[in-house]
Amino acid sequence: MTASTIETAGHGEAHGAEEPSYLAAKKGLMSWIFTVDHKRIGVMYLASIGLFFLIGGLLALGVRTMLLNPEGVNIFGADNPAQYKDWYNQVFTLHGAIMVFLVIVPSIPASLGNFLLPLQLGAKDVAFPKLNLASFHIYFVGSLFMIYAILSHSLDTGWTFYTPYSTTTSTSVIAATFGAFILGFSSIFTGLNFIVTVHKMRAPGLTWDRLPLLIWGLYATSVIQVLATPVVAITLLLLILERTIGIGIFDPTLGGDPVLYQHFFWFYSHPVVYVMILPAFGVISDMITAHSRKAIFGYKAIAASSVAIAFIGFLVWGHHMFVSGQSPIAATVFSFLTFAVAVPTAIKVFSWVATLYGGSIKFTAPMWYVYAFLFLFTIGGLTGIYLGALSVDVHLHDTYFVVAHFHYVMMGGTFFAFIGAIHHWWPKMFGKMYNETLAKVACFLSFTGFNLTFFSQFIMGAQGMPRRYATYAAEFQAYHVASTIGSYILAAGLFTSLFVMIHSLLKGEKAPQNPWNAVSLEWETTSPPIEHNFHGTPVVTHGPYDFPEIDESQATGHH
Amino acid sequence: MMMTPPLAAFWLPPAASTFASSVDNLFNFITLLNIFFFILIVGAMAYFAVKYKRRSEDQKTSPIRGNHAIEIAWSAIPGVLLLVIFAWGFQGFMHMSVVPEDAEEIRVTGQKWSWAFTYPNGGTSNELVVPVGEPVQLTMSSVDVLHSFYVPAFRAKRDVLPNRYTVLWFQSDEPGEYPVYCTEYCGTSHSEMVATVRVVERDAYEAFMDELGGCPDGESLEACGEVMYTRYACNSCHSNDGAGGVGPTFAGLYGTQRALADGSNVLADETYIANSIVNPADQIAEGFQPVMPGNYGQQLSEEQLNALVAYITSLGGQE
Amino acid sequence: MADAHHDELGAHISPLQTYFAVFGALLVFTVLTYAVSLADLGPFAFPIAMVVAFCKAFLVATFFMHLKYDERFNVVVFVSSLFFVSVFAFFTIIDVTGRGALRPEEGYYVFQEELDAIAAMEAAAAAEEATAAGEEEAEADDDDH
Amino acid sequence: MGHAADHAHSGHSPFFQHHFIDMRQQASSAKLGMWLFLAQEVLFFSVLFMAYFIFRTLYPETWLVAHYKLDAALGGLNTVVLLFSSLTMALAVRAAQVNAKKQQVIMLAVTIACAFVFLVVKYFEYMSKIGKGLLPGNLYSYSGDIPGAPELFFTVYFCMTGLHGIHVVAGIIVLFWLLIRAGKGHFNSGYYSPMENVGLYWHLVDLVWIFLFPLLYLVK
Repeated sequence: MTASTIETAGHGEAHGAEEPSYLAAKKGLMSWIFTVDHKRIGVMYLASIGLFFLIGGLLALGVRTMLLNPEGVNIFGADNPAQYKDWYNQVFTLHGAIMVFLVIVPSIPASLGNFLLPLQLGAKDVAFPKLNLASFHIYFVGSLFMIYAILSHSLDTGWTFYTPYSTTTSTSVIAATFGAFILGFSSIFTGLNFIVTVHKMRAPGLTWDRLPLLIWGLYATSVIQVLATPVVAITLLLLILERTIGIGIFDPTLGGDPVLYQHFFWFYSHPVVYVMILPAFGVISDMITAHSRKAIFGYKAIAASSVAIAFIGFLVWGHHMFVSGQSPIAATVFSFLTFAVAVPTAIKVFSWVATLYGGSIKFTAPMWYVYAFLFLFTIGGLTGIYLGALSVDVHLHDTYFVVAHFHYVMMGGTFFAFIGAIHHWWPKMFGKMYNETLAKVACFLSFTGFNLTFFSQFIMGAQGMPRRYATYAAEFQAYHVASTIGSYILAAGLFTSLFVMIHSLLKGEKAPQNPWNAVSLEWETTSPPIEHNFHGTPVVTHGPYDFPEIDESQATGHH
Repeated sequence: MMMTPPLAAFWLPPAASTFASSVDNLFNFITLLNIFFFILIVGAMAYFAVKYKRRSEDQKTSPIRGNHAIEIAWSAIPGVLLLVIFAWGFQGFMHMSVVPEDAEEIRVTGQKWSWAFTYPNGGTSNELVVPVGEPVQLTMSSVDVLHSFYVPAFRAKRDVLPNRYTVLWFQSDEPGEYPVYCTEYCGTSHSEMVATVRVVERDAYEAFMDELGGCPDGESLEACGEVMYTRYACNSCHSNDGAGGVGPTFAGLYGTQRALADGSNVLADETYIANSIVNPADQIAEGFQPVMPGNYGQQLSEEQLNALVAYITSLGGQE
Repeated sequence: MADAHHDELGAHISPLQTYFAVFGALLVFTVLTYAVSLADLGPFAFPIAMVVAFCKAFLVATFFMHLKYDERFNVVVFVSSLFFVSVFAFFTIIDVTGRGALRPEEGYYVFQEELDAIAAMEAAAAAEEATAAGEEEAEADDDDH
Repeated sequence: MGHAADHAHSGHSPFFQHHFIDMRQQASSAKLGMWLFLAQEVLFFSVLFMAYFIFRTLYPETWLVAHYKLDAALGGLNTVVLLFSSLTMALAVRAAQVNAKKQQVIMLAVTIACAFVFLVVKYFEYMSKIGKGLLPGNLYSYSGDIPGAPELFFTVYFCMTGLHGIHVVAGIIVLFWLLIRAGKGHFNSGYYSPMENVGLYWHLVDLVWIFLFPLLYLVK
């Protein structure tokens, strides 16, 4: 490729071509379970996250199906209405807890982040490979606790574990919260590893303004993981102590304060929303440029806005508590700061759209997902404005409007970006191409189903349908039916995606080194990469989006 | 009052409180802005998709990497609009938060899974009746876990906390009946922790209050008990027809031997029934959880308690 | 690379005197904290104790933890952790202390214990007033004589 | 940057990890990692400090009365012990920097000894509290009269000192590991990252105590 200005320096070129890929370098189950190779760890995360997404998704279909009727549909064969409602509460709680703690928080950073971060930095591995493996093992142990909680007495608190309900219910709150506590450390160590790697392991010439925007997204994410996660870890520990020996911090009868739990919880759980979305912003930036052959519009603004979002994201947690009895002064400050975080988010969306201007857009499957992401995330972001406005939030809080909003952001935003990114980097990860047509069909089905599922929830939410309801007033049934039908279409789309992936692994054509002609470092090694990523140390001489098609002769000399 | 604009009529339930119009207007303003920005963004995406679709593999692309003027504009303009929305929302919120001095105060008690409303004269009901055109202050607390009191038609919502009072006020100028929901997840029958708020003329409100003090004159004790059975939401956990629920059914209860959770047996006579209402944790029936609130002793007058016992007794058993 | 003041990795080697001097200062501060707690300083006791604790923390971080000679970014990491703690504290405390702001006399935020404490205090004050009034009366009586 | 020169240089240490360029990069990465871990620890402890301040604000009279139940003399003794262990820890790192092997071992041993003294003192304090029923939350059974919410004071006391104590125990474990490695002569002027980073951890444990002591034992 003419534009490849990445040189390899140092040793290793002599035995280059024949070196086996990371997938083939070692054999056997143990070579995976105890690997310190960031690529293998990334793949193991991808598989685990996929598995838990399947479980969480099936639970979501359960929730939707149970809500087809105002009195509920008894799909699990409950003996009486009370049991039916208990089961509904458990199903939606497990859907939420699994999706948040086991799927979305680790999704992009732990799987694609682990795989791509050292490659994009031109490093041989992350700074602490053993710690990286430990993170995965900790994730595994944490997920075992979660599964134990599900299988023993289930869980019915909602994923937020609000006190005092969580300290009095008879379900397995201790196992579940201890699982979440453990998972927190997996998240902290991954974040710590990434920060050190970005600071210390960049290839020569890879200056801060030449980092791919995925790296910026992962970096901002990592800062949040390191600084916010410990707060929820200790909070959940206090919750466990509250349940076991009754320490009283959240117990009103001992003079404690249940609302304090909400502060401690949301100090983590709001920033963690940005842990979920910032890496998605990163992959979108990388994908939209590669498939439109354009340099990103406003690199500095996008990079800076990631860091700004991470920072301001710490200051807005109280917007989850506008009606919780929080003081009006605090509510006002939090509302103001919430709008402050909207500005950098808007900058990003505008910049992505502007990037398309004057490009050469090829509608590959990843680009379909980018378009779906932009459409859905725009809706998700814009509907957030209602919820930031104090008086309107009072009406919408804890209704289906909120449910729809965060699904548009988390599922429509993060997950569509994630699936798109899996397609984009699939050839690099596994050295196989996939069926482009089928991938687009899957994207279309998911997109359509998604909108049907969640847009109807906006309407019923604004009409006053509260969330977490096992039964509901008959006037909302039409919306629920539409939403449920949408969820089936969405599921069909996602299963098609799964089929595309499995088909590619089994029957896919061999992928070239650089199928998209992208110019960031991960495409400068073989597909799949060799065990040590590069032959020698790459040297970077240009930015991550300097595509050969860019017509520099048109440049007017200033931006 | 302002007319409900068509946009709000699609999105929002009918408005029936004085501050609803402020919420609805802001809702509409945001909706219009959102439609504008959504069309702008998605329109540009669609336009670029057609205009800049790749036609040849070596197609040249624009070298534009940014434009300070545009970037400043698209940070500043949304920034200013967001400030306006913030100020508007703040103003509405302050209106909701500051209770007028002369508000009629009604105590609200949330419990799993019913609402109890205590009126200024001491009468308690699980129906909320308020006078039209007057500010009403709800002083709320919970006897167990968190609940949240929500009236969609009033655009009013506030969490109800144990051991602390939270306050919510509203004024409705539209007589009618509106649903009340619990919107803070509180366990098994969270979705059935609903009530009705009835906005009536002052006279009807006072008549309703007077009636609450005890059993209406001329009604039999059993009939009064049946009223209490629904008024205090006993029916949300205990059926009167033998159906299962959170608590034991009342049908066929009287006069039977009850197996208790501690393994002993007890005869379900009047004393047992009355004691189980006032001190529910004393004698837990086998197979049930001790979840019934223990404050009915304070809520029910002696006459009402007797009526309830008479009603449960009338529901059967061997005698 | 290694000289008298730097090791092979280029890190600064502090002289022994520095460590002993810092330890001495820490001991002095500890005694000071203790002394302050014995003296009756009223509302100043708490801020002074905190200032002393921060001085001690500063000494440990700067010299024992080598932040003085360390890469700047490590300082940034540590300071930012303290910054985020203060953000956390600030917002939570404005909420906890501000919940009764609108109409405190109606008790937005009342624990039974607090009510009892207030009632007890009021009763004590009333009793004191009664005795004081009684004494005054007695005094007035004395004057009359 | 002189990669080639550094690369050759790094060949000296058997503890060089090959995904780094040289020992300096390896050491500075490890140290940044440790500082991030400490930042995490600060946030971890912050929740308990928050609980302390909030309940102190809500129940000032409880805090005033209840803190007299703690033994300020023992707390003061532990403060001096921990400060001294911080000094010896810092000296152990310095000993590695100047290639003084024997000194490393001695200083680490003294540090560990101090940590044990701290725990023994803590044990006697805890035993005296438990004996009187000055316990957290529902376990509280003290017969004397403390106004407000004494359960919460002792919840905060036990949670804070307990979490700190767990950190001391963890510190002892890694210090023993260091002691063994120092005995084998692993650490020298060109490689002492584990020593330095455990040192940073140990100083943070000391830092937390510097705040716990006045807040719990002395403050009015």
